[in-house]
This record gives sequence, C-alpha cells and structure tokens, in this order.
Amino acid sequence: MSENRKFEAGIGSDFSKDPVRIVFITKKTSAKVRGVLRDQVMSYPHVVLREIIAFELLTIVLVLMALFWDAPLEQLANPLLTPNPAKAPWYFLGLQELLHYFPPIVAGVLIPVLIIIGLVAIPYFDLNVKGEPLWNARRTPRLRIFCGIVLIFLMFFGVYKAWSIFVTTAIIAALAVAGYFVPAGRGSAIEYLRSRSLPWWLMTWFIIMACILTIIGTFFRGPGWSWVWPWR
Amino acid sequence: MSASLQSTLKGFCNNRVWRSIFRRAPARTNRTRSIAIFGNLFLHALPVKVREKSLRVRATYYLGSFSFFLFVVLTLTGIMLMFYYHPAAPKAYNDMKDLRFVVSEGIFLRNLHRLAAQAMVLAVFWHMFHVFYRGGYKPPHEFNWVIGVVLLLLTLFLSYTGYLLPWDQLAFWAITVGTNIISYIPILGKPTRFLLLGGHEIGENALLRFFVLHCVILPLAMIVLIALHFWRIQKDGGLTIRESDERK
Amino acid sequence: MDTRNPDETEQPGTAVNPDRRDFLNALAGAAFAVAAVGSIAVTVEYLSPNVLFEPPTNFRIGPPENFALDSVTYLPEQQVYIVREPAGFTVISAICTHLGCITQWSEDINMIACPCHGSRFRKNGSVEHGPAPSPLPHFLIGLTSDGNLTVDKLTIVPPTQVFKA
Amino acid sequence: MAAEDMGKISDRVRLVFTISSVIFLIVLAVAPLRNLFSEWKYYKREYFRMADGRPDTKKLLADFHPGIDQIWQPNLNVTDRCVTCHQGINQPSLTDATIPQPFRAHPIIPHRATEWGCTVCHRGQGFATEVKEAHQTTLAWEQPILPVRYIQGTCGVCHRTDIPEAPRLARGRAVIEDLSCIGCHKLQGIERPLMLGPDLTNIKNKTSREWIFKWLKDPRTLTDGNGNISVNGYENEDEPRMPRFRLNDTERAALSAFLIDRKSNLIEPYKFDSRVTAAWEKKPDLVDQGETRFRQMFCSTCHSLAVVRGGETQLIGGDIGPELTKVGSKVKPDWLVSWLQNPQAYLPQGLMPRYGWSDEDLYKVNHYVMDRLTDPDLLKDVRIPEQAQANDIQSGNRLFQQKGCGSCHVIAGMKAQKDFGPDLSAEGAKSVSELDFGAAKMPRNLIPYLESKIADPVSVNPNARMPQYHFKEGDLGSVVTAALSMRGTQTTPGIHALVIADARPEYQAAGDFGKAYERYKCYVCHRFNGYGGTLAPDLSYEGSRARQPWITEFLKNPQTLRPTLTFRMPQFNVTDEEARVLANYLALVMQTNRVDLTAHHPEFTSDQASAGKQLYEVTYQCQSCHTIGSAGGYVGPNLINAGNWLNTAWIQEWLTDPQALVPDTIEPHRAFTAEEKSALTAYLVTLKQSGTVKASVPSGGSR
Repeated sequence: MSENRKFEAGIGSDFSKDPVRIVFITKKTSAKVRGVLRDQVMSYPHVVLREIIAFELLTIVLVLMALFWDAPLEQLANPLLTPNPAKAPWYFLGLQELLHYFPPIVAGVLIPVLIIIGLVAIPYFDLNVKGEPLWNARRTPRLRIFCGIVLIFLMFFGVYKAWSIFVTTAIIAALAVAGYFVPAGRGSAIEYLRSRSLPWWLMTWFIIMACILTIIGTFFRGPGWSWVWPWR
Repeated sequence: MSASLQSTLKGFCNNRVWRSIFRRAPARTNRTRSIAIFGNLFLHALPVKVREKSLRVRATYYLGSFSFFLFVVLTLTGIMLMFYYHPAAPKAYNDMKDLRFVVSEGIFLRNLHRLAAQAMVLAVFWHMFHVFYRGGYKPPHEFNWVIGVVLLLLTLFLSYTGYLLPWDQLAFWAITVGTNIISYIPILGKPTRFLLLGGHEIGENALLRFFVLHCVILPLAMIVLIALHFWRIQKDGGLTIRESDERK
Repeated sequence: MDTRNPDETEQPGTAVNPDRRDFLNALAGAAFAVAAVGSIAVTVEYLSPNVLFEPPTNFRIGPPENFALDSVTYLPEQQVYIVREPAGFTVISAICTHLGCITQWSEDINMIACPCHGSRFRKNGSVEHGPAPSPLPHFLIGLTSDGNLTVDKLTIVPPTQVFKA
Repeated sequence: MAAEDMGKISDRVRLVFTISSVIFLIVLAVAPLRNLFSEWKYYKREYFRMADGRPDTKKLLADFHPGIDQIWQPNLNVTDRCVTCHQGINQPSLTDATIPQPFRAHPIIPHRATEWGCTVCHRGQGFATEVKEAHQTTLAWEQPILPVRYIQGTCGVCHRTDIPEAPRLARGRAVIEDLSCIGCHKLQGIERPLMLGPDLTNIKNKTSREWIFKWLKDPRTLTDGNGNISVNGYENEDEPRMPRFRLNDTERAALSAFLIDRKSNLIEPYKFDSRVTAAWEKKPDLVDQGETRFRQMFCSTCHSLAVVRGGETQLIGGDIGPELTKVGSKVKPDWLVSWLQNPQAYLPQGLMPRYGWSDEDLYKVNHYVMDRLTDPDLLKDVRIPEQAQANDIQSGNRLFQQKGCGSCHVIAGMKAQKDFGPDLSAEGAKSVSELDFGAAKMPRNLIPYLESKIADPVSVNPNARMPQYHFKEGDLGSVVTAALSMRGTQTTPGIHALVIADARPEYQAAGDFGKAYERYKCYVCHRFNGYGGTLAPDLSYEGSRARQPWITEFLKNPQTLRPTLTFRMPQFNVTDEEARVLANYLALVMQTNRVDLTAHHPEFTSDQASAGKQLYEVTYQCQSCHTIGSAGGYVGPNLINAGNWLNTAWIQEWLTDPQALVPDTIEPHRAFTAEEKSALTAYLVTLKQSGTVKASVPSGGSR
C-alpha cells in the first residue's frame, strides 16, 4: 500500500486505476513492453459472435419456457376482497418478510435506504482495494470489533424475534471467525474462507440474507403471514 | 452452382447502394474489422479490441449482455402487447383475457414478456453480485458501478410498475402492499404515494400512471443509462481483469 | 516480434474449400431470411384482431307496427334509416358515401342531408346533388317467426328490393 | 503469425455458433405452433366435418365462420365466446341427444342466446376459448359452469317473483321461508316477518322446565320414550319450524333453567261460570263432547293430530299452527284456557285467531286437550334437578345469546339479535375467498360449499352454530338453487336494470273491519289484494262475487261450499256486529272493476231459467263437478244456494272468462254465447236454499 501511494501523487501509471494510457518513461529505464497486444483480440468478430450466441441461447430458453409456462392471471382486481396472504412481487418479498419482523420505519425505509446507500458507496471506500483477507493484519483488534458488531446485530435481531435472520447471521459470522483460528494452508475450502476479505463477507451475508428472506416470503408464508410448509 | 451463387452474392454486396449503407468491404482484415466496429452505430458500443481474457465465459457469464438482451426482448414484446392494451379498469383485465384467448400468439407474447421481466431482475442482480466479487467496482469503475446500481433500481421499478397493468387480484394487491411500504417513509412517504397513485387508493389514475411510467418514462431512462453504462465500460478501460486472470 | 502490420494482411480463410464456405454462408443467410419473413407473417397475424367489439351487423328492430307509414326512422346505434312507404320497408345506410359523415334526415325538405359537404339524398337513397359519388346502399330486411323485423347490414340489396311486411 | 490474426475464431466457437443458430431457427419456427393447434380450431374443424356428413349441410354451415365467434352485449357485461365451439345452439336439427357436445342445440327458452349470451345463465368464463378455462374453476375464473340441476338459480337473479318455468327455485324459496332462515341470515327477496318464534318472556306460564329440556333435545312432540319418530317416517315429516340445535344435556339444562327463571306476569286462572263447571264436572262424556266440539270448530284446518289409520300413524290436519298430538303434556291447563280465550294477549303477532268461546265449549275443549292429547311417558326420561341452579341460569343466559336464540325468540329485557348468521343476500355471488372451508376436504368452490354446508353445517365448520336440518328428497337442491339465485346488487348494472322485482303488496285493514280482521286473523288463510295466505279463497273480489247477506250469514255459520275438504273455515262464533262489519266491508270494498254490480240486468224469464237448467244438466254436464243438493261432483263448489250467494253480474262475468277473475281456477273457459250465459245465469239465480237468509239481517243497501 505504502509503495503505491508514492506514485499516486502524479499521473497514474496503474492502468487498473486510470484508464488514460499515457506512459511516462524515465530517462534511466527503457520502456517495458510486456506483450500486452498479444492478449488482445478484435471485438469483431470475437465479441460480436459470442454476443450473438448468447442472444440466441437466451431466446431459445425464453421461447421454450413461454410455450409451456403460461403467465398467471388471477381474477379481476377487487378492492373489497383481499387475498390472504396479499403478497408483493417476489423481489419485494424479502422486504415484506422484514416488515413482518421489524417496525415499518426500520424494515420499510431504513433498511432499503441503507442497502441502496451501501451499494452506491461501495466503490468509494478505499479501504481494501486489493481484497486483502480479513485476518491478515491487526488480527486481535479486528476480531474484537468484528465480534462486537456481530453481537450488537444479533441482539437487535433477537429483540425482534427475527430468528431466521439471527441464525443465518450467526452462521455466517461463525464461518468468518473460523478463519481467524484456522492456520493457513489447510484444506482448500477452509483456506478459501480464510482468504476472504471483509467486503466479501459483508456482501455474502447480504446476498444469503436476501435469498433466504425472499424464499421464506415466497414459499413459507401462508394466510396471515403465518409459517406454512410449501409441501403440505 | 456455388460459383454462380458466389457471384450473385458478390453482386448483391458489391454495388453502390450496399456500400452507401455499410461503407465497408467484408471484414477480413484487422483494419476492416476495426472499421466494422467504429462505423456501426450499434456496434461501436464495443471497443475495437478487447483483452482475450475478458472473452472467457467465467469472466462475465455474459450477465450484462443477458440483462441487455432481456431489455431488448422486453421492449419488443412490450410494444407488441401495447397494441392490445388499454390502461383502463376493467378493460385492462379484459385485454389480458383477449390476449390469452383470442389474439393470435397473444398469450405467447405475454408469457415471453413476463418471463423476460422476471429473468431480467434475476440477471441484473446476478450481474451486480458477479461484478462485486470480481472487484469490478474498484477504481476506475466506481461511477459505472453507481450507474449499475441505478439501473438495478430502474429494473425493479420497471418490473414493479408492469405488475399492476394486468389489473387482476395479484397485481392489485401486490401493488397495494408495495405502495403502502412507501408510505412509511417519514414526511415524504404519503405525498410520494399520492403522486405515484394519483390518488389515495389504487384506481384508474394509478393504472394510467403506472402505464406511463412502465411504457415511456422508465424505459427512456433505462435506455439512456444503459448507453452511459456501456460507454463507460469502454472509457474506463474495458472489463476488469483480475490478477488471478492475468497470472494464467 | 512480428513487425508486419496485421491490419494490412489478408488473412487466409480457415476453411479448406472457400466455395463450400460461401455456400454455407448463403444457406445460413437464407435461413435467417426465411425466419425474418416468418416473423413478419406472425406479427401481421398477431396484429389482425380475431374478434371485434363492434355493434352487431345483424339486429332486430322490433315489430313492423313500430314504424308509421311514410316515416323515416333513424337508428343511431346501427346508423341506418328505416323507411316505411306504402310499398313496404327499405333500410338505408346513414353513412354518406362521400367521406363517411353521418347524414341527417330532414323532414322539411324530405331529404337525407349530409352536414359535412352538403350532399343530399332522396328517400330511396339516390343522390339528389352534392359531392357524394354514389347512392346510399340498401340493406337486407326480413321478418322473424316471432314478428320482429331484422336487418342484415352485411347484405346489400338493390334499391328496387322492398320488403313487404 | 497466428497471434497477430486477432480475428481468428476457434473451431469450438464456430461449432457452438452453428448449433445454437440451428436450434434458434427451429425454435422460432416452432413458436407459432401452439396457436395453430388451439382447441377452438379443433372444434371448428370437427363441426365442419360433422355438418359435412349430414343431409342439412347447407343450413348447418350457413353462418359458419372459421374464426372466433362471440356474443357481445356491453350493457350486460357479456363477452361470450361459447358459440365458437357450441356452434349448433340455434340449429333445430341438432336437438337429438346423440349429437355430441359441444354441437348440440340449446333447448328452446324465452331468452335468445344472441341477445343474452350464455354466461348470464350458465356462468362459466365467456372470454375463454379453451374447454377447461370456459367450464371449470381456474385461477382466473372462480365461478364454473352451473350444474344443470341448479340452473334455475340464475332465473332468480332477475325474476324475483316465482315463475312457473322455475319450480325448483320457487320450492327452494318456499323452504327457505318456511325454515325461518331469515331469523339469522339476511336474504335477498325475503322480508323478516314480525314474529318468527314465540315470545319466551312468559314461557314459565305455559310449560314446564322438563318439557323445555325435552323440546331442546328434539323439537318434535311426536317422539316416543326412546326419541324415535313414530309418525309417517322421519324423512316424510315436514321439518318443524324450530330446527334441532346441537346441544348437550348440560346446555339444555342451563337453557331450560334460564327460560323457566324469567320473571313473568303470572296469569290469573280463568273463572268459569260456576253453573257450567257444576253441570259438566261429573259428566262421563265430558271429554268426548270436548272432542266433538274440537272437531266441529275445525281446529284441524291449522293444527294436525297423529291418527292411526291402517296400522300406520299419520298426521291429519293443517300445518299453520303447531302439531297438537301431545300438547296436553306440554302446556299448563290455566295457560291453555287463557290462550284459547285470547291468544293475542300472550302472542300479539301469533297467527291464532281469537274465537268467541262460550264457557261451556271452552271447558269441554280444555278438558279434551288436557286429557286426550297427552302422553304421560313423554317427559319420563327427562332427569334434571327440580330447582334451577343459579349457575345454570347464568350459563343459560349466555347460551341463549351464543346460540342465537334471540334471533327468532323475543324475551322482554333482552336485546333482539339481528344478523346473527352471515349475510346471505349475495351468497350466490360470493367468491371462494369469502367462504370458510375450514379443514374440509372438498373442491374449493361455491356450489359444493353450499351443498355440504346446508346438508350438514358441521361438515364444513366443526364449530358451526347453524342447526341441522333434514330435507325432504330434492329440497336440498332446491334450497341450493334458491341460495345461488341470491346475487344481491353485484350483478352488472345492465342486468340489475332488468330485475323484475317481487311486488309484495302490503294490505292494511283499518277501522272496525281492521280490528275484526286482526282478531280472526283472516289473512292467515285468505288473500286480500295480494296479501295473505293461500289456503282459503282469495277475498280480494269477494264483494263482486258474493251477496252481502250471504256473507254475513256465512261468517256466523260457515257452512262449507266444498264438503270434501279437510281444511275448512273454523267456527269462530263471530258476533252479529262483527259479522255485519266484516260483510259490509267485504261487499263494498273488495270489488273488481271487471264486474259491474250497478249495471242494470233485465229480469230473467222462467223460459230462460229452464233453458239454463237444460244447458247445465245436458249440454255442458256441469253436475260432473258441481253439486246441487246431494247430486253431482265434488270438484267445484256446491251451487245449492247460488242464488243467494252469487251476484248476477259475477255469474255473467265468470261464465265469460273465469280465469280473468281467478287466474288459477280450474273452471274450464268455454265460449258460451250471450244467450247461453243469460240462460245459465237465470237458472243459477233460481237456486236458493230456503230459510238461510234471515229477514233480521239488514241488507247492504240499507246502510
């Protein structure tokens, strides 16, 4: 990190950061050409052809599904008759599931707004551009902060009896913390987890959470938003 | 026979009219290939050259392309469906019945539209997660990531506004639940909902507003942002190649 | 490093036989052309409605007694005149043959007048004057077994055909 | 060099591209196939093929059109594509049952399908062009095709008055009304009467706690000690008005305790004339005499008794009042006397008329009822503590409300329960989500729901409060039909405008006539200007028909005109004054303008009368239905006193067109010539029973 900072003052020479390819060559060294051209291919026909293939495959799948799977149409809208349960579109069912646990202001406003802000803000936090594993440095203080924050979250979920969220969060946090205790170079799966960065853990938690809530909201909620088993 | 065919084809492609439209010879050299990209309004969303590694399926899974193609499919089928759709209650619902039962290929188009809409939400989400895990948000792609997030929200909103249009129970109550979430926003919630629905409850006004949003405003915004998104990929130096890819 | 400019070099084709390659290309092109024509055909079929929400062309207008002798009755929903004369019934279209305006029966001048461009038609549908190029068409009228007059707007009859009820 | 050729495509990509393109083209080619093989197209082809193979091909294919046919009536909200497949509905040659559906012709009905569509009557989804979607319950359409057995239900959506074409509907409506469903439910087209069940405030005066207990177990008196029904067989017995509620012994004990505990005004025992008591007390035939009087007063017109005939117990008598076989075990003697004396004092809205009893008759009949119409075994199996316990009373009070007793029964000081059960006035239009199926295993659909719910309420909801009814054969279906006809105002505005309302005229009698009319409850059996019962003749035109002196005489001594009938006008012992008031009113007010009583009639000659006699006896054989004296048939009324009974103008009009005066009379409508009519009238006015009209009765004209 400190090495990179030196160069950042001037004109970027790191192409991963600055797309403007102006290369400054110092007097004492000659240009290093690393055969970048070899890695390049023409978009036409390579990309174009692959895109056409992608489009064809997509169309094939869509047309076949459209032939055999009819879009549902229920009865005429009737403002006097609420179906039980009244469900939002599936991609909002995670949110609706949250509304079941938390007060509307939290689940309906705070959490979605925080998610959007979080997503927008991701690239502007220059904390860990290199994707450094979570437990690579300052291990013990990081563990303390990590566990503290996780516990606060777990308490919050516990207070609202959001057990599905509680359990998922606890498992993911446990997996993250497991990397702290596992020495490097063990089995490949554990090594994989150990080498994950904090942003990776956060995003993974978010995705798994969203999937689980959406699945619960879609399949496991019946009349009165009560728990039902979809196979019954 | 093949010789005559060849000459016919040559004659077909080698006249002034053809060349006035395409302005180039068949792309058999790298120069003509470059021209093919540069000289085409649609293709010049692509860079002339790309890194070979970014062609690998694992690099993108073509998720961005799929999202875009789905948008194209949705636009085409959506325009077709609009020929038989009246944004009025309960006519809108009867139109769904007509599409289902009397319009040739009506149900097929509606299925396609609905499937593509669901698939697009999935594809856009997946695209975002994939880009995240590949570190595609990192500099210099920060702003394109933000555009992507906005495109995701637009996709969701497009799908959501389309949900009301069949005017059936599913549509009506899904939108009721959804718009009531909005009203929990402090201070702004109720007025936003009022504006969105054009009233206090879901009725003809809401249907018309959702129709206009779904068919005009949101698609236009989407097209502009998609263009920006594509353009930024080029200007930000192409797709992200991870160091792990480089090493191989 | 190869110093040749690759952009200027004609690349040899990969196929051993350029003729075969061209033939396959042409075949592919033809297949896509057929697909395009098929798509257009399906689109045209989609855009032609299979059912129409239009007033019926075959309708009942009630028993003959409802129409006074020597009267012209305009039916606004069906846009026809029911003309009853001593000779019998005739049904005349109310749509001007000039540019499709709805004509009006005028008792005072005993004429069917078009408000748009001043065409005038006689009671039998023939043109008195005006831009209208042809007389108003006559439709088939009949009687059902339960004593109701029926009109079939799809069948055009000569003006001389009068229905005696 | 290959590295420089940045346009070289690998063979693998080429292969993938080739394969995907081929599949892509195939899929595009396949996509329209589904439309090509639509169900309706198949039926179009089949009809064409069928028509082609029949002799009347040309006629069958006259209107054939290869596309989708539809009936569109925007004002009725009808868009019916049924005719796309049901192409032969208007083809008279396709009525035969061997013609396969969907091509069979529709039976001839008053409504033309082209003007009404199909779904207005049959339900189902008119938009659909697929068999399943059109006929069955699907995601998009809840109301499937109505089974043919309930089809009359849709007649009732518009026809709120009964029509002869829909007998099941009419029967269902009648059953619903008879069973007092209106007590708990709101129903379309049925008004809540003033009284459903009796007022229970003073039930303590009337009966015992044991009897209440027994009655709650099974609201029939005709059960033996084991609770078995011994009359006519269970199924054939009409369902009593009080249904059987699901109550256990504890609940029955509580309810009976609560009811018997009500504070009530104790009735004073009636003081019989001591001379009557003294004269009759010891007479051995007191009870027999009472029975004779009971019969003479024609109590059986309204009340039935169980009679053993040919080894089988049968109920004989009317069903307006309760069945009385064991009433002596039910009521207390003092209450019975006061009830017979003045029923309206106990139940002001009851149907029992107030007779003018002599002490002697009252004493005899009372003894007859208490001695003969009893069953000492009736209450022997009832074992409840003598004294009502406080906690029983309390829980009885609670139960009274929980079970909805207050919906039909009034108790002073307790709030009447209204709308205890769900509102059924739009039951036929209810959507499945409004129905509570509970855990019942049945198709989620309105019709099976109604069938099971009405047949056995517990089968749908184990906690149902609705009592169990036992329907006669076919009545369940009729009730379902009637329930399906109740669609409320949810039908489309176009249909709503077509509703033919049920005009139920309210007839209010006022003044002195009104008092007597109310006292003798004339409307229970007779109809006045459309209002009232149908057991006895309609009196709306009585003034045009009968002569006033005859009416007066008849009221005082109702000799029957049709001696074979079981149901006869009871002997009310009407006072002279009341008879005068009633006859006067009937004669002057209840008239039809079809009969002009003021018209001048020339005097009939004796020649005319004898010609009339000839016509009566020979030409038209009237005696095959009518009796004069002792000779003749029993179908029509006895004409022995026709001269005193009928107005001349009425006879004339009657002979012209009997159905114009009494629409449902079975008198044949004959085309008499004017001479024949005059002759017959002349003959009939000569028929007078001497001495029946006393000179003392003032004639109507004198007032």
